[in-house]
Amino acid sequence: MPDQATPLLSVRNLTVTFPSLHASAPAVRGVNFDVGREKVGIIGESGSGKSTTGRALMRLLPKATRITADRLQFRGEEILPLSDRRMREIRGHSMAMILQDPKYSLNPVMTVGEQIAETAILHEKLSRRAARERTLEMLEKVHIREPERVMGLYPHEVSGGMGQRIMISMMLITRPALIIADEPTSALDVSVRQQVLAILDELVSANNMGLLFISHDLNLVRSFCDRVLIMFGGRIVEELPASQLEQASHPYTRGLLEALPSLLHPKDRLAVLRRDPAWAEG
Amino acid sequence: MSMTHKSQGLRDWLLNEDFSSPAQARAHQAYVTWLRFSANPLALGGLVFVILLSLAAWLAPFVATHDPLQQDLARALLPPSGQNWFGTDELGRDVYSRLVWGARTTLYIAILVTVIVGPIGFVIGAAAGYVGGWADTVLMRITDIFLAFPSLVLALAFSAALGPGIENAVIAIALTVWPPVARLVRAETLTFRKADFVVAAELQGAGVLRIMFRYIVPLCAPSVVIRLTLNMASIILTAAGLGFLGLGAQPPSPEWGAMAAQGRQYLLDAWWLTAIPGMAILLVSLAFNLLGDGLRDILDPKHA
Amino acid sequence: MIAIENLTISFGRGSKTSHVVRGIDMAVNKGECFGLVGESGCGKSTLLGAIAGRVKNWQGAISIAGEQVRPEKRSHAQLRRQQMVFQDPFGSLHPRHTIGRILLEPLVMHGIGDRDARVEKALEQVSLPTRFRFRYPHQLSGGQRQRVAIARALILEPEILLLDEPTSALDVSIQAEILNLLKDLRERAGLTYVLVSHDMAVVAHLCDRIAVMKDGQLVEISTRQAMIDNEVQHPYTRMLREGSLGYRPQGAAITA
Amino acid sequence: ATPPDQLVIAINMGSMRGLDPHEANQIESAEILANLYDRLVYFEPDALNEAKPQLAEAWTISEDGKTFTFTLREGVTFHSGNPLTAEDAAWSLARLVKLGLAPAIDLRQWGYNESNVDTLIRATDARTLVVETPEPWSPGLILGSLASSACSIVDRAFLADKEQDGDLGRAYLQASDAGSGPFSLRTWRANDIMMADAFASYWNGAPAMRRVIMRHMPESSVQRLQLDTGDLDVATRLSSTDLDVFEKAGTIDIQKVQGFGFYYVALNQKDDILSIPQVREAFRYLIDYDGLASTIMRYYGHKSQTVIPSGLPGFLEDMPYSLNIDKAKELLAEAGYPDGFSKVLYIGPGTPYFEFAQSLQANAAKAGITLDLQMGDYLSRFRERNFDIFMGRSGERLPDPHAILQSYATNADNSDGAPLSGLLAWRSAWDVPKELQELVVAAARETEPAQRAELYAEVNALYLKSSPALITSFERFDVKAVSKRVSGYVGHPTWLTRWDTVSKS
Amino acid sequence: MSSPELTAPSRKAADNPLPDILRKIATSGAAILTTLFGLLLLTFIIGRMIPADPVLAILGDNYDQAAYDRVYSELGLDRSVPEQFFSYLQSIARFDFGQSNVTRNSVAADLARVFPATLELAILAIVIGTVLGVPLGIASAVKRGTWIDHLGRIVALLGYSAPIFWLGTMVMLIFYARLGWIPGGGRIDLYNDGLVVGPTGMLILDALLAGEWEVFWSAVHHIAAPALLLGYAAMAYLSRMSRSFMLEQLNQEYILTARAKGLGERPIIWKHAFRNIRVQLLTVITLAFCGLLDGAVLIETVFGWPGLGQYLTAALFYADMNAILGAVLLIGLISILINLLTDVVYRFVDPRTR
Ligand SMILES: Nc1ncnc2c1ncn2[C@@H]1O[C@H](COP(=O)(O)OP(=O)(O)OP(=O)(O)O)[C@@H](O)[C@H]1O
Ligand SMILES: Nc1ncnc2c1ncn2[C@@H]1O[C@H](COP(=O)(O)OP(=O)(O)OP(=O)(O)O)[C@@H](O)[C@H]1O
Ligand SMILES: [Mg+2]
Ligand SMILES: [Mg+2]
Repeated sequence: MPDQATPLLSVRNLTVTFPSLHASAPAVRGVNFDVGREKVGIIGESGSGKSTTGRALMRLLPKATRITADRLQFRGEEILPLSDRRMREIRGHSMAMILQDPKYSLNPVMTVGEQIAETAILHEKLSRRAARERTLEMLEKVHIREPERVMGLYPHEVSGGMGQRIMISMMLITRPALIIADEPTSALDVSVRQQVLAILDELVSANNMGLLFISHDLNLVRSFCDRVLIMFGGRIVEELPASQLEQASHPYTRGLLEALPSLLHPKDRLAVLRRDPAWAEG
Repeated sequence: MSMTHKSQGLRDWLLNEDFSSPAQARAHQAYVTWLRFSANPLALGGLVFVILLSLAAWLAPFVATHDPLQQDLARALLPPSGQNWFGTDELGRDVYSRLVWGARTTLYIAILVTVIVGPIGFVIGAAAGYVGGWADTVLMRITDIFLAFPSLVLALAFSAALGPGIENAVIAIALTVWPPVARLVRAETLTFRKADFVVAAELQGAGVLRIMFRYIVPLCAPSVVIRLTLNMASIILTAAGLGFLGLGAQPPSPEWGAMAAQGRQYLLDAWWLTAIPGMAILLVSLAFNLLGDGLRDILDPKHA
Repeated sequence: MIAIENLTISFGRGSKTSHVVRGIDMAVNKGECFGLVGESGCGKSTLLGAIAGRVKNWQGAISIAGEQVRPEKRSHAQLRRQQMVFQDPFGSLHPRHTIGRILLEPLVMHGIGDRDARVEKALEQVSLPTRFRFRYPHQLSGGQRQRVAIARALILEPEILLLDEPTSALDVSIQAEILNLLKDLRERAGLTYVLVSHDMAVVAHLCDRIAVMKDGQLVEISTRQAMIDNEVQHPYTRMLREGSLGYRPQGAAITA
Repeated sequence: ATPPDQLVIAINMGSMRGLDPHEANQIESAEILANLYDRLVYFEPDALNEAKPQLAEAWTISEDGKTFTFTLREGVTFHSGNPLTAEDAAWSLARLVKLGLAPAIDLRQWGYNESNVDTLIRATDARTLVVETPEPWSPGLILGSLASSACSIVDRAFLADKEQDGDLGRAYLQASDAGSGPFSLRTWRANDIMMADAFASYWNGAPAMRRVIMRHMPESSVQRLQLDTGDLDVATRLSSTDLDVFEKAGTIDIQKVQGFGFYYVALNQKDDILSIPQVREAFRYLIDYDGLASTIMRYYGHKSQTVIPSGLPGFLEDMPYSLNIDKAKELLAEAGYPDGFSKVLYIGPGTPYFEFAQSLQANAAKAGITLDLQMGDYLSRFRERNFDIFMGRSGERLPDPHAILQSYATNADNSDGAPLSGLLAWRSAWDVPKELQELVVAAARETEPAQRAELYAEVNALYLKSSPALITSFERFDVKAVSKRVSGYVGHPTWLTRWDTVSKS
Repeated sequence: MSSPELTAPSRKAADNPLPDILRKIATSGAAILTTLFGLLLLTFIIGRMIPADPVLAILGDNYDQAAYDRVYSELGLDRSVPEQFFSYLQSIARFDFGQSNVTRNSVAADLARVFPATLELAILAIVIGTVLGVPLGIASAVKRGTWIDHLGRIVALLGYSAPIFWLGTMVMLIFYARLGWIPGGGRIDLYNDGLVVGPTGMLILDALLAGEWEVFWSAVHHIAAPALLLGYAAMAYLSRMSRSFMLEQLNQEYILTARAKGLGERPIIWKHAFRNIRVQLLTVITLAFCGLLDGAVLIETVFGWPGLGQYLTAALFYADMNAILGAVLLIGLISILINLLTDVVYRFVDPRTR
């Protein structure tokens, strides 16, 4: 593993504010973290700013959004001052993103093959034929049988699990250094979820990529990721190695853990989280 | 000081979401809607224009400077002046006053058509959408037949069949306006028909009428209101078109389309006879369009 | 309390007929909480719909509280006996009715008097402040809405509550509150539950007996303890169980 | 600008219905037919009581006035190249009678019908046509009828090929011609355009205009602009204001062509109120004769309150009525309606009816009468006597006082089913005083011109005094605005304006 | 344990494809037939309701009773109403719309003559409207809230609100009467009339085919103003619709995906979003085209355009029953036909409906 010292991504004091009629609190406030060639999970309740953080890294938020950071470096390069053009070169090429629901995140009127190849053509200036080859290759890598046939299908003709694999192949075809996956499996069934995660896991480690895995499923993050960031109210309240999640010290994290019904360790009553406004300030 | 204090209190009462009575809940809804609406200057402009026009129509006897029917052949075709603000027509009548009284005709047609079409479209659309099956097929076939004609052509054919006159024009226009409304209501009904809250009510024992009128109608209402407002503009244009072709209001009652048509004969010497009523039609129709767009922005966020 | 025999539900006609539920037999005892798990599209909601009276095109026999029900039409008394809570708290409340109105409606439909008191009591039951009566659903959080939906079901004093994934749209912390509430209510009012969920842990938390459904059929009816102890029979049940425990990094599943 | 050898005329073709001379009954068609076809005789526009030879070189009239013997011109050919013979003439007139369509009235009114026409109108040789009348009539009436567009002579041999299902070539003639006139039809598209080319072998020499084009141009302002820019030679539908502009500028010749009829207001005598003589009289005081004459009616009419147009025997200049609201109120009070009443006034569409009616409406309102104006095609109501008040104008193809008087002042049977719906008096349900009716018939049978003129003067005076149900206010004029480059285009009172006399500079 | 890899509903249902297709054709055929029948019934009723006497329209005023009776029975008015309707249906089935009282031609021939004029105008207008309106709407959506958006919306709103007959009249007043830039109505200069009698009846096309340049330019000169005005109306509608369609698409998740791939604005708009609104656009273009027939009725009157609209108004005016029925029916048929056509085109453009 080369270059563990300088992380792939380094974020300091990231703050994101959406324009609004009322003067509102920022959606993400002073967030600090690093991502290396590892799997980092972000968990937190709905609205805690997980997706916003992920999108801010790729500068995919609406134009009027205000993003500030003391540092927002990707492979040593400051992201925020980059020109749009340069940013587009990075997106999809060295930093990619997988979205939640393949039903909505794939273009319904383009064939699957066309959509995957598009990325390759765009960033690697491949010919159509070469892009096609790469697409087939990629589809095989995500364990799709009959890739030839699947390439010609439209998104509504494939199942959710397959759609998510297509999404993965579309984003990984250029072998990016960092992938941001925003709840990539929460629209999927349990059985399919396992497969998709396995594929993602396999590709990430095979290509030595970094993965930022956004989810609200504690069990999943705990078992899938190396490290976990816990967000609350736009802040990262705690950061832990995944294996030590049980030993979390922050009351919010603890609350989440205790609120979770568990199959193996049944509780008569679930603990209810008592929110403390001070957590968001800290 | 106490005034502002009081109004401050009212504002708080209106904005406070912790309601203590249904009246406050409704007042709050209305006030918030108004706040959003008034943030849109164009829509506000449309509303103000429509209100002014309605006032002018209502107070026509006071707003007009002349009797709209008073002829004076010696003073025919005079250009706009201090005495006749918009000039006089071929019979020496005051164009400004005819315009003011004509607002009544225009609004009368637009409102009457809307009042006829709203409930009809509602009942037919909601019945087709909610009851479904056989009723849906029959009702939608009928709607299709009417929709197969461009609306002016159909209105033209009907008002020719019924004979000229405002009431007949109203009927003819109404016949062309209801199908899209019914379609809209049907489409909306279909989206709500399977909604969980409707199913919940069904499972608790609500009857068809109850579901239609207490559950579905209030939800279709905003888009129907928007549609009807925007329709006002097209009704006014259709009515003017009929008037223009001589099928709308009959003389001497002032109707803008007919005024513009009649004025066309004197176009070269008296442009104001055509230009001014036409401009009036444009402005009213514009105002209703702006108003409708504004309402859509606030009532129907999915179409923003 | 609920007895189902050879229930088959199909949609469509002619060549397009699809049998969504096929020959299900099951029985739910009084006061029991019966869980139903299975993958998306396996027919859980449809089965629940048939019990509730929402789905009408079924064959077989359903009896509720010892009374045989017919597919097409149910009497008010039959409808009142079981109530349903839906998955999506945003779609199950009428957006233009106040909370008070939402709770009042069932009372009006059934001609029940003493309405104000009942509404207040229902709100109290689900631990919502009574002043919420005048609010609209959009002014409530997801968890609060789900409470209102439960209150709406409870206001008719049913014997059975049919819960279709009542917490899957909610955050973990809110889910805990709702699950606690459901548990309390059952104990207090002696209700019978049928709970549908994706999440094995949720089902196991509430239910005594758990039925596993696949492609419209019951593959296994098991108990909570069996689930915990991994004493389930069917491989499909086992897979569901493991899925709910988190990610297992073995390459095995990939080639499936 | 229009080429020097083409004449471009703007008309409103809206009411035209095909070009069969024995079927078409509209003023616009008549002008076209006048040029596509010839007739036995014609009248100069300014000499309406003297028939001139056209296809007939000469004629004699028997002592009893019942038999006319025409000698046809030699060497006349149809556009098809067929020679024109007396047989063609006899067949054409018989065709008119036998088709029995609207213009057939021109012969049928003198007693012709399907069964007698073949014996009464006959060719005795190729150049001799004998026309006998069933009853004695003033010869002027017969010659006048023979000059109308309805009595055009058509090409029998040519049409024989075009006949379908025994229709005597009617279907074919709707949009084609079979005449011998100075122009032959080139293109005819309803409500769009008519083009006619000069007939090189016309018996009277080829016309100067190589082509005549008539365009459908219903709008006054469009006609005016085109006339102004020289894209048009003759405009026929100009409004008073547009005419006014031209007259003031003096750049265009304005012809006011006498129209052989009147603007009238018909009061339905089946109505209890309108049948009171004082009420009828009151209406005569509600018309603003002078105001209208100087504005709206300035070009469309000449003030006239009698029933014989100027230039015809019996014309009177008496004009005792003028706008007088007080007088009208007095009369209404006398009639028992001091507070007025309300009636529906039906009018045809367009100028000047529209403005005229609104003026009447306004004056009536001052006298307490509410008139509800209905504008549109209400002729059928009028013909069915199903109206209150109807305003219209009349015009005749026959340049004789009788044509007008028969309609305005005879009503042999005032019952509802009587077959007299062509008569304005019957339509108004006006039981015309016996004395007046008898005088009209006597005048028509009178063969001595001077005596006829005297009788007509008497009729006219009597009509004026009779508080008629048909109130005349203006004698009809049709206005043509003619470019100064055009000469020889002379509007004809019975619509037979010819183009072969036209030349351009 | 097989995972539900491929749920392709369209394929699954295709076990038994032929009867399905037949049934689909049969149902839509039946729907069209009932609509058609309704259309015929409606037009027939309208025709019989018209309160003017068609006999008088033919005869003019001066005639006798015998002439009236003859024409009355020629028009078939002496038969009972159901009988009349039945014979009406029969003749329609033979494409025989009867004879026009006004033109004394067969209505079918008249329609064949006037319709190409309207079609020419409408096609040109819809092309103008689409070419200007769709990009304008899309620009408005993409640049939402900027001055381009405001300008686009105002231009569209004005086109939406202005009475087209009035705009036409004002254009005539200014550009013809005052400035003399455009001709004073009609399809062509008088002296070019009849030089080209082409296969399509659309003068511009016919002149091009015949290589008659003078005629071509004259025709273009004449059609410019009415086509631009109608095109403006269509543009207003289309830009408004394209804007809202585009806005809807731009809020979709897949746009975010495309951005995340690194695509630039242009391909995102044209390759991704636009492809998704094609079907909707097609629908509204169809609607706009049908709406243009409305506008044509008015604009033809103003510009003296000898097309279907003018034919219809003249027919209404003179109670020309057969012509009214024919023209209204033709318009109805065109609308049905166009809708059918778009339905078919859908299936090619949108994979989801295939
Ligand atoms: N485009 C936007 N404009 C305004 N506010 C936004 C926008 N996107 C997100 N927000 C707000 O920012 C906050 C954080 O949203 P975000 O989507 O990042 O939450 P999340 O943690 O991803 O939640 P979830 O688990 O529901 O996806 C929320 O309060 C949300 O309302
Ligand atoms: N009204 C209907 N018509 C036709 N098919 C239907 C209908 N309702 C449901 N289905 C089909 O029945 C099957 C089962 O649906 P159901 O909603 O019961 O599944 P579920 O187990 O509740 O799934 P989920 O977990 O996604 O809610 C699905 O394949 C669905 O497509
Ligand atoms: Mg999110
Ligand atoms: Mg379900």
